[in-house]
Amino acid sequence: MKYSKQLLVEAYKTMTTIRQFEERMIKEFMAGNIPGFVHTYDGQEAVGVGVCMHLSDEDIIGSTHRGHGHCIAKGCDIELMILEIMGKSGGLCKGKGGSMHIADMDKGMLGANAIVGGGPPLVNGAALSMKTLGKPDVAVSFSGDGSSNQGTVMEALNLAGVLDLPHFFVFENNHLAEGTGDEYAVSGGIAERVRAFDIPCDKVDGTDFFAVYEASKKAIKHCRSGKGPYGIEADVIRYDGHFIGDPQAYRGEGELEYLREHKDCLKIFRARVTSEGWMSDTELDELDQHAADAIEKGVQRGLAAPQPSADELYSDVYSSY
Amino acid sequence: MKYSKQLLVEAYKTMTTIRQFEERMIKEFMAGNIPGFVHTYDGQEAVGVGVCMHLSDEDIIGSTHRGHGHCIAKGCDIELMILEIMGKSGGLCKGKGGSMHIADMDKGMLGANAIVGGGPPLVNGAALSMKTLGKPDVAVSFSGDGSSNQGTVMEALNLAGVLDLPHFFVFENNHLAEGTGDEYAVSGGIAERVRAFDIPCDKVDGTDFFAVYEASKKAIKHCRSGKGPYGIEADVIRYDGHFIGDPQAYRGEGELEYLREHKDCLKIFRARVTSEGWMSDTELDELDQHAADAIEKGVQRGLAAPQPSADELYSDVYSSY
Amino acid sequence: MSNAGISAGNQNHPIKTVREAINEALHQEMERDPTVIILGEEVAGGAGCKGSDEAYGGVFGLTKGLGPRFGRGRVIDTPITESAIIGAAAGAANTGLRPVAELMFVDFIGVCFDQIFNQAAKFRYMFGGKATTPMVIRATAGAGLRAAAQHSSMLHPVLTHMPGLKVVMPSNAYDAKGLMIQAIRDNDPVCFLEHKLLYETSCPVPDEIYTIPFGEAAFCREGSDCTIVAMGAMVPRAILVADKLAAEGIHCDVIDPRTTSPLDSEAILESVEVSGRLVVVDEANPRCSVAADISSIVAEHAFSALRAPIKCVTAPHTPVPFAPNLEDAYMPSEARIEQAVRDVLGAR
Amino acid sequence: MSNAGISAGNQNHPIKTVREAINEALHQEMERDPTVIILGEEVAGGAGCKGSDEAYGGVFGLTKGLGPRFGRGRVIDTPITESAIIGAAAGAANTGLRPVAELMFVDFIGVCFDQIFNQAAKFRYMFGGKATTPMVIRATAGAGLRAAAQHSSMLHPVLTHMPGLKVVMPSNAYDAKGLMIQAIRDNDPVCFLEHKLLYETSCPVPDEIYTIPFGEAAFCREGSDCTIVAMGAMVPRAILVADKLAAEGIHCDVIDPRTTSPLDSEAILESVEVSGRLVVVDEANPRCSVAADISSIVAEHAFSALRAPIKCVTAPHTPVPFAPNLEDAYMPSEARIEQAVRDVLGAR
Ligand SMILES: Cc1ncc(C[n+]2csc(CCOP(=O)(O)OP(=O)(O)O)c2C)c(N)n1
Ligand SMILES: Cc1ncc(C[n+]2csc(CCOP(=O)(O)OP(=O)(O)O)c2C)c(N)n1
Ligand SMILES: [Mg+2]
Ligand SMILES: [Mg+2]
Repeated sequence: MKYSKQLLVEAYKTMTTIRQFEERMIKEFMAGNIPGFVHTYDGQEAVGVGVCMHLSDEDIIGSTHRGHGHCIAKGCDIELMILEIMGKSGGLCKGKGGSMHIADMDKGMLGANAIVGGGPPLVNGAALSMKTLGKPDVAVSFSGDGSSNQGTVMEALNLAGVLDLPHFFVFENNHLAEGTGDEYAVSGGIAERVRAFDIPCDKVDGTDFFAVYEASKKAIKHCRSGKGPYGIEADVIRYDGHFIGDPQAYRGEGELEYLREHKDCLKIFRARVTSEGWMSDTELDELDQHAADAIEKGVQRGLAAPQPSADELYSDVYSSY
Repeated sequence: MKYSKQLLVEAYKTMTTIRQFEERMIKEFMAGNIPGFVHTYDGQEAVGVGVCMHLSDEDIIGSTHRGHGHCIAKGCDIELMILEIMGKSGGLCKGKGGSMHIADMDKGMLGANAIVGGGPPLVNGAALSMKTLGKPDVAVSFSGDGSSNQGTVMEALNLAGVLDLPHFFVFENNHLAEGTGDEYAVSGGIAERVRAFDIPCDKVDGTDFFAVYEASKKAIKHCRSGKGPYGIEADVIRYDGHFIGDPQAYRGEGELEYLREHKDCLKIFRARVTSEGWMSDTELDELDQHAADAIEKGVQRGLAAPQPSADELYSDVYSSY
Repeated sequence: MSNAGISAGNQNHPIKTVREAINEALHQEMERDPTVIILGEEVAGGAGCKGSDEAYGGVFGLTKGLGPRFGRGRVIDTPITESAIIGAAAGAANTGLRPVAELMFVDFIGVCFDQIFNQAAKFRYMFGGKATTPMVIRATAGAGLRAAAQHSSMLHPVLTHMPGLKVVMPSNAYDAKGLMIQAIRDNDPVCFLEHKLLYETSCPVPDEIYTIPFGEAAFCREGSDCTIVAMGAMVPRAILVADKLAAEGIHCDVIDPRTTSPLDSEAILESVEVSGRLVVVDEANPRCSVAADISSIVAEHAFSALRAPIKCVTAPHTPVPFAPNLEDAYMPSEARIEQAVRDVLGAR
Repeated sequence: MSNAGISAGNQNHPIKTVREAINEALHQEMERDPTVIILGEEVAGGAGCKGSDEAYGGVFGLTKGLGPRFGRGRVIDTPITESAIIGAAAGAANTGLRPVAELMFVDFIGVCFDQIFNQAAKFRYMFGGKATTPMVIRATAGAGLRAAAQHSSMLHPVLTHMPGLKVVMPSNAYDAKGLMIQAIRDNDPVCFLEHKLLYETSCPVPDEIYTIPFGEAAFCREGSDCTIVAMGAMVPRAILVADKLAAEGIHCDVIDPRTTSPLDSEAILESVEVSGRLVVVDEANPRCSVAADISSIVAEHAFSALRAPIKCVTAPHTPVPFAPNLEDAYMPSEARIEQAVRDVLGAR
């Protein structure tokens, strides 16, 4: 067996937590318990988890509008996440950030980002801190296919290349940016673009946890050893709408069903580990149940939690005038 | 003889005009007759002229902070340019723009641009007009090596690729951006970057008028025929400082002398046409003299011209409040 | 100034929402003028997907139907590339088209601000009047949808500050249509800010084409006791307050400038000359806001008429918080507007 | 408020220019605190060229000598990539460094504005106080060097509008040093605007390290006849006017807020309570300017003390023209300031 049991358990536990977390967020949103705009990460679990399993709290990630999965993979407390997503007191950002602005500095989670392409320049900064302070840590940015067209992302690639920053660029190509396909919007290819900045970049099947895990291992080792940035382009699927409530008319006839049947990273993981005899269905089911229980507990806590106190409006900013 | 006499005369006339124009601007600046910041184009004449000789007034160019050469190559009146650069009444922009903001819509000169990377997104717009209105014209952007690192330029490349715009991207790599070399600042290479957007891009010797002329011919034909954008990266030299007055301490021992001796596009042109027997030194000298006379006349007119009238401060903008 | 405003749509006209009114204006102008084009993310419906290419019409549906009607040559989906979108619009405007660029959320000006304020806005002036840049930048603005700190800003003060830009903030469907048509026909770059909370509000809107000139305020209510100036989504709130106070016998002018640049300062000054009292309601952050701007204009030009301190009712100097209770407290409320009016009425 | 200002450097201290004072502040803070780094275009001197790698120290020479002294690990040359520069500074600030990013000209905010106002400025608030972003953005600002429309803007009103940003505008070398040291030590993002025309102005500046707190105005001149508030390069002009008028027996408070965010509104209000007259001088465009902002604060909070209309002396609502005569007319002149003071003194 190539992978330790501990690793497999950890991987599946985190992936199923993300999946169920997102499914539950959709339910709670539809029930009116979550305000605002929420973008779920379900379908992409293998990427976030395959990357973040190599990281400690000292390593840093920068996320996107679709950030729940990255948070969970990086070790954020799901109850505090739920409080945040519900806009409640005690949330990771005191309820002032919401789904699109979850951050957790203690866990090396530099923040979701509601501006497409906002993250990679900031992650360069985290990598610059590591380099300047002589730390062996790595900084990871997550970007989408749509995001790859934003100038800020391309500038970040170049600067990372120029300064040899320990920045691991993860592009999650789910082939959709809202209702626009990468086939239309990305002239050329993402990995090719990254390489044109003299940054090595591998393409990887983002529905296969093991593929992501191995590619990330290599990339992160490269970054940690002072060789500069590295990239991957993960071919992945979006399991749900762009945002919760999106009718997804841009999906082809039967497309979603096909993807869910054949490209579901959780199913693919389960099939692999059971067929290899590494884990049993019962073990996996148990992990599912544990995750469900934890999420249920978090949701109940979230529903019961009070709103932030009124004076929070004025705190955390120099606000006199 | 491969090139018509008319073409050769036109090419040399324009190149020597640009060279002498810039040398004169340096003199006038030093004499206190030109205010502000001025970036001269001398050394890069073969690029601007090699490109613009393929263009009519209907075609459009977008320039940079280093725009005099592009203006002259595109047919702007040098006297009106001098008035503008001196901030005088009657200048191409009434004296309100100056060296960094010369524009001449009648000549298809969309403007110099004092923001590095500001031009290519705008030139996409000109190309979009051509495409939308069904015109066979081409839009050309000039960018530097430094400019190639700006997100706006990379976004412009992608959008031109996505929309198949008739946009010819000309990168003038003079290996310097102020005092920063492309070797340091451009991770990867410029032509490689352009190609990563699925835009064909040729590298060309920018000190050789004929090389630029041929590469541009091919590129512009491609653009005009509806095949989308094309790029060139021209290897070129900057003959003077970044701006007039720049002490150029970043130049190596004897570097400038070497470049002027061996990489001067005017010398190279002269050597070629005389050795091929296409033109004589006397003919060329005569063209030099014509240019000198025209510039002298322009400078005298500029020196004698009045300032813009005071009410120009408030014109050309909705300014009541 | 004019008396148009909310009541200007004659009751015989069909009721339309702001969304419908803007969509109709776009349809009619594209029909009339072949140089009008639209570009932005999913404005034509989305592209490069396996399903419908008309899934969207802009994410808020404002451009719905235009792609099918006018074709993808004139309704252009783009990648996520705001600098390139605004730049393309500006360059196209310089060369014969009248582009309407959708920025989606005005908060995204951050990634394309140079193309807005340094390029498009300045061409006419810095090129000595020889360039025209007839373009419209449409964007949704404002708080109220729990969209949090990066999707809820107003930012009209920043745009209003910039010479060369015109800034439009319709408060109702009638104005939205007339102002949009005017914006498209205007020869300067126009920022057209659509408040999220107003899209579904409706009023009678003629089917015909009409324009509303820039720099003409609307008097939504009239009264000589106090002048209330409000913009965008603040206008309906100011009207509610005015109506409530009217029942008590306190009568206020409610002035909706409709465009903050150019600003109809005459209308405001004339009103204050009569009322002697001014409350300015602005959803933006307070520092260097349009509220401050209008206040300073009045403090300079109608000073001797003033009988009370000028009150600005604005958001606090904070980003927009996510939690609904905090966001509600962030936005100027009817209660705060009412209190401000009572304060200025009670003052010396 | 304080009495520091132009005269605060004791006459025994060596005379230094604004340029030298800022350079010294950077040297001293980098010496004291190993987490302070500098990044920007040519800040270390330039790179990748055949000649000297110390050709520059920033294009205006403000960071000269820092590269050789602290090494290129801490003084970092970058490509032309302002979004990436500001982003790197912000992300580094979140993770243990105190970066000073040079934006060269403040006009370049257009290509990196998102990283400034939507990212760096908002982290602390939107992350519930759990992120700190101790960074300084240095930029040269203002007209006067014939640098034309895209290199001569002030833009402090736009930055002042933004919650989460602090905005510093030193008017003299003494303040420049103390404010820069304070800016580096501050835990919020600070925009530090250096006026082109002031770099070579000088006054006594102590060799020692000292800080000037934000939000404390300086009284550059004192007098109870009129309050003049001026910022940056307008301060020396206001002082000249005040001194001229003083010779006639007209005595003005000249208040330099030094930071426009936070703003020492108390100092201004207290002065107006005494003088009853206010002239605000702001080189920025007028709409939604700091001049308008200060005017509105006074019109709300010191209204009853006002004995004359408030006058704002600003640039016109136009881009900065290139021609020297037009640019000179664009900037608020001593003559215009003097006229404004005489106007408010002559008013009812
Ligand atoms: C600058 C900016 N432009 C547009 C948007 C609106 N927007 C939010 S998510 C999104 C699509 C992003 O696509 P991609 O990067 O592929 O990420 P995915 O949604 O697929 O995870 C868009 C256009 C935004 N938030 N910021
Ligand atoms: C956005 C922006 N950043 C920085 C500058 C300052 N600047 C003006 S020209 C220049 C160098 C440009 O280099 P390159 O693109 O190679 O053109 P070149 O000067 O060599 O012609 C710089 C950094 C600017 N004008 N705009
Ligand atoms: Mg995607
Ligand atoms: Mg160059």
